[in-house]
Amino acid sequence: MSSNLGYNVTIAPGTFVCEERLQLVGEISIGTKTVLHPSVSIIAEAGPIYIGEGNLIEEQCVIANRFPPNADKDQMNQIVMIIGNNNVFEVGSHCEALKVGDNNILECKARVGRNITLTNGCVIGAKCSLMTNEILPENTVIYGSEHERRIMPDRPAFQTHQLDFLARILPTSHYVLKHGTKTHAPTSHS
Amino acid sequence: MTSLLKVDKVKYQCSCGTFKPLCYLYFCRHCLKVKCKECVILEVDCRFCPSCYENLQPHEAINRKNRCQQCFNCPCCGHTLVTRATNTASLSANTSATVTDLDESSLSSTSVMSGQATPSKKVYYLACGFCRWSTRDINLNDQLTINSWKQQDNIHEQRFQELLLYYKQIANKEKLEKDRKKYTTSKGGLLLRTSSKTDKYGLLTPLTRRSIGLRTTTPTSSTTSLRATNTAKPVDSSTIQPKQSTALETITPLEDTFFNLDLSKMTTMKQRLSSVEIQPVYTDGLYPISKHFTSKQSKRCKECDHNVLKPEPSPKVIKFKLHQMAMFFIPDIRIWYHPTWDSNRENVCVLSIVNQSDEQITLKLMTIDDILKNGSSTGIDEIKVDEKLLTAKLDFSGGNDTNKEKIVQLHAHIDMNETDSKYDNEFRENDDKQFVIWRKFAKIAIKCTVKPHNENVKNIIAGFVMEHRVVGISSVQTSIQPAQPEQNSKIIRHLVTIDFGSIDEPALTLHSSLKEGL
Amino acid sequence: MELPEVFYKKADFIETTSGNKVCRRSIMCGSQNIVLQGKTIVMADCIVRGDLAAVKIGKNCVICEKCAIRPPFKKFAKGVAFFPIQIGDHVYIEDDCVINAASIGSYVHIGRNSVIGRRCILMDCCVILPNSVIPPETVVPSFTVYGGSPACFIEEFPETAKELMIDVTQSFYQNFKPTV
Amino acid sequence: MSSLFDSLSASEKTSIVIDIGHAYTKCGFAGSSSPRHIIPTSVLVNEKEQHIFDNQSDLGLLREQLTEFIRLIYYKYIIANCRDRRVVLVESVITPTKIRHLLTDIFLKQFEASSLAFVPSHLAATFTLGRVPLAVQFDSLPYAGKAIHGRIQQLLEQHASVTKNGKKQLFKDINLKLDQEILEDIKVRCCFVSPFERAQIYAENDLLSPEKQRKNDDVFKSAGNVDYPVVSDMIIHIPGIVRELACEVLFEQDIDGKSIATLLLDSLVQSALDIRRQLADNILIIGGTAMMPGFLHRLNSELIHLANVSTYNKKLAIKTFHYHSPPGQLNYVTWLGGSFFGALDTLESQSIIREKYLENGIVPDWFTGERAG
Repeated sequence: MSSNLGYNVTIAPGTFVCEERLQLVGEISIGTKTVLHPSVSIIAEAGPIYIGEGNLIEEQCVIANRFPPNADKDQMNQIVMIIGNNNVFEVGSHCEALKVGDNNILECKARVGRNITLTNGCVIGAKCSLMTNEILPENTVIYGSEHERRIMPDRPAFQTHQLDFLARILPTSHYVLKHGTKTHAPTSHS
Repeated sequence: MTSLLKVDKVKYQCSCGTFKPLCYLYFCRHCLKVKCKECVILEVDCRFCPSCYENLQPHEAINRKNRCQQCFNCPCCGHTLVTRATNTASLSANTSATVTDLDESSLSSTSVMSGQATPSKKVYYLACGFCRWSTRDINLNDQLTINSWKQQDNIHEQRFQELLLYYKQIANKEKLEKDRKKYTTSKGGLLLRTSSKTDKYGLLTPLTRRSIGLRTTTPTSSTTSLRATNTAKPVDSSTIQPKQSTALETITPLEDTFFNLDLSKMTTMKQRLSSVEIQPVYTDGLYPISKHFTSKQSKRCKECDHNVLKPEPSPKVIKFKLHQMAMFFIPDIRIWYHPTWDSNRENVCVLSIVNQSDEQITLKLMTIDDILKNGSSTGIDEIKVDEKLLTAKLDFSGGNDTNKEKIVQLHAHIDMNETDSKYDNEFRENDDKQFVIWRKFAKIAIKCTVKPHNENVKNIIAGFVMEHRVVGISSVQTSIQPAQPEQNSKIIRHLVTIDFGSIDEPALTLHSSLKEGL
Repeated sequence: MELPEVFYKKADFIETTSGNKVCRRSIMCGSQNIVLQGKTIVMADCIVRGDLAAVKIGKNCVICEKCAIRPPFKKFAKGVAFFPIQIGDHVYIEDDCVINAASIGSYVHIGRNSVIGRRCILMDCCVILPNSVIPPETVVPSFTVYGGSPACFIEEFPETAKELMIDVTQSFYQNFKPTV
Repeated sequence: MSSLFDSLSASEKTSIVIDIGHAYTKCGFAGSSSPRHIIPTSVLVNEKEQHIFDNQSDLGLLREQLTEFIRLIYYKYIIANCRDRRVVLVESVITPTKIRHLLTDIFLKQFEASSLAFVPSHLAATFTLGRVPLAVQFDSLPYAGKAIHGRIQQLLEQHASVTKNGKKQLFKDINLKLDQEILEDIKVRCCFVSPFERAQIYAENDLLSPEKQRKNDDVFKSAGNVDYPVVSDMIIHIPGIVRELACEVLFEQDIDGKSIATLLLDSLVQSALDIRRQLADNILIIGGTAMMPGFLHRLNSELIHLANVSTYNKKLAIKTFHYHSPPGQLNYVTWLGGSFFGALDTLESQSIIREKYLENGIVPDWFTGERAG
């Protein structure tokens, strides 16, 4: 199996990407005012991943654009994964959804499959996993061991304060990737 | 932590006959017996809110129906609700116009920060950090003070009290009557009395009337949809008769909403039952639920009524005034090694024995066969062995018939860092090296053999008996007979069963420290 | 059952003078803000975010692989702040946990793959079952076992919790040996 | 007045009232207007919830689980010391004697209650009416809930489809057996009792067959479908017909021609002529199943229908029925009766006293008339 481990990432100004334990694969673009904590994996395997503005991506998160199961990888057209603005991916969350709108929150260890479309203002609770094939209505909350659902009257609050704070503090103690485009040639391994 | 040590593998027999892991057992120093939670009676020592840890006097807590006035549970998911503060722009517009959300606990600091006399006013609402429900979801107005949320009233309360008063009067009357006619009253049944004289609740009045040929007057207006059917008058007219329940003919039909319902607006059974009196059907009927208290209990031996456990009355403290756990009196046995099982052979296993007590213990280990053969010695409580429980035979001397009773000495439990090996060497010299294969401080490793009873055994459970002396507290004044210090000590025996698990289980890896001994 | 021996490669771990053993493959951000009080083991792929706020971990703790210990943030009227984490002595945290608590008492056992929400308070001698979610700002009382999502009271824990937990953490430390 | 009773109930020795039901248990203090808690009758066994009465054959196990359950009631739910406290147990008259004996033993020996009184549930319920209790009273059967669960599963297999892992399949194709918990949730949140007229149309046209159902949609507006998500990867599409017809099991006549409505009428027929009118005017329906939306309305229509057209026409001259509404939710009415009973001074004389029980070990049955204690 030939896996391409190289990457080509475009980082907008005002974005902070911690370098420590960062794993990037494929073509990735990250919008402005987004913060990536250490130990994040962004894997654009089946096509490019576009991440919007003001997102907060915490430790051990995996954002992956995977091949659909049983698909012929060479025959396939590229699939684009788009993540909107002001989303929060908490520690250990795992997102494969191809369309993520704005202002969603994936709580700790939440998992979202690739057939899900997150609209806006949705909250996937801690340790909830969503593998169905559906478009979640706006402001849906999923919580608990039985994955109960409810609709909130409002969207969750913005995380701008936290992003500002992190933008101040992260560069002082971490190596942060500078804005611009970086490419890393695929490494051939035996 | 019980899962880490797999404490339920080794069980001790309680004085009531059941088998429990040692860490769950108590030890009564008056009866000198092991007690399990079935053999002790619980007493509530203090009641407190598990969220804010407010500690209340018993009568106060009962008055508040064991519920906290400050903390609330989410009616949606059951999690604790958090008070959030928000600023409203002006006094006139006291709702909406939210500027920022901030947390309740940050109030003190923010009030300092926003001290520059802004015309804004703080209001509070409750929100759930888990399912994100909030009091705003049900359009409750934000409150001006923290925790001024009212409990919902039971609409039936008044009716209930009316009825209760009525019944109390009848009951009183019956009591008086009974006292008066004590010598003549025939002994009736539980509830259904056979004579109309004692039928104070009027349960049988119509029936008895019928039996003596009286017809009760039936109301004539059967066409009215709402009417009060009155039948027999109460036995005594001096009692206050509450308004009788009225029977309705017209019943509200099914609401049309059910034909096209929105699943997310229907409450679940759990949500309904958490508010017993209201039991809302739709989610907009949900209301914050006062947090229920939890309690700390002291435990008392049922046999002699002495406490075996008494916690400190403060909810936050984990210390105990009295802490007589069996672990502090009886050595703790654990499985340390077992090989891949062979049902036809004696399998060599290693057990560890730890002394957690403050005193040195001399331990005598006996096989089940010894006990069955020799019976019990005088002065020792007999042990009943149910052989059906065991599927394997445990032996200490590898099948050699010599010297089946094994005696070992164990150090008192001291902090591991404070001991030096001098003590160990002393005891090590007396050890049967074939039996005690390792020794360190209050812990030893012993070798034993386990042979399943037959080839069909699936789950290997073996057992043995250990015997040692315990010192108790005598209820008799010891100062009168100071010459007999032995008086309040006793030799006790324990039946211990060890569940080695399935016969297919792979061998445990042998610790490096044990390798020499085996 | 006695705990099994666990062997590690000597090169993988740093042992401090107070007996802490920290894996080189763990991420200790802002290490000047992290205090380990001795005989504490931190295993591979753990993330401890000392750069956000101070993290203080007591004696004889065990933090297994892939755990994230992360000071919780709190929103104020004018911005956010991260709050320090306090972890007591003899605390055993199994694999894959996310710890956002404000404080964890002593003699606490957290089962694998659990999430401890923001600003939770775990009192002394409590147990969190594996795969639990403790929602933000929960208080878990002493001598209780909590589990599920959202975690709720499951059962009471025996009064020997303290002694069992000391035993577990101490013997884990003794059985955590470098390969020869 | 309320404060007076609050202070009364604040006494340490207030008796406790427990109604151990098959599915749910109600518990609280005597003299209060609602139970403190309604909890599932289950205990945790190896971290899994286990219904206590699911396995009645093993008396030892039952005893162990009941003891644990009652301990939870005392110390977790109502926080009360068990020793020397009076206990009122509301029990159904069909409770097996062995369970009654077991409960007596547990309460009086294990928990050292000072006395224990059994109150038959049907009598307890009439206490709440505050009137001379001449009433037909109907508890919506302990097994009605289970029957509906069974029907839901069956109907889902016939009509529902499922989307799993993004693929739409028929419910029966994936051979899915739902848990009792999920079935109960579907029952509680989705199902309703269809009005009599609609049920008649369904019954006449045998709309259960899919072809007719489709044809029918043009003339007859069926209930809306509901998408029911199950855990993480599955959505059950519950057709309106399932939601509507699940509760029909309560009104269909079984092999013996019995349904809830016929049972009620039969009891009227069997009673003496002169009190029938009164009985029909004082019907009290209790129990959790009676809380199903539309249940009472449907039952009333059924009764009127049966009384007018069928075989009952000749036997029974009654054409209208009247129903009571008790001061509380229908699922804890019997508990309320126990609450009255436990608050009275006469309680002791009607209880089994601990000392007496330890002496002679007799548990009197309510109908034998043996004197308690």
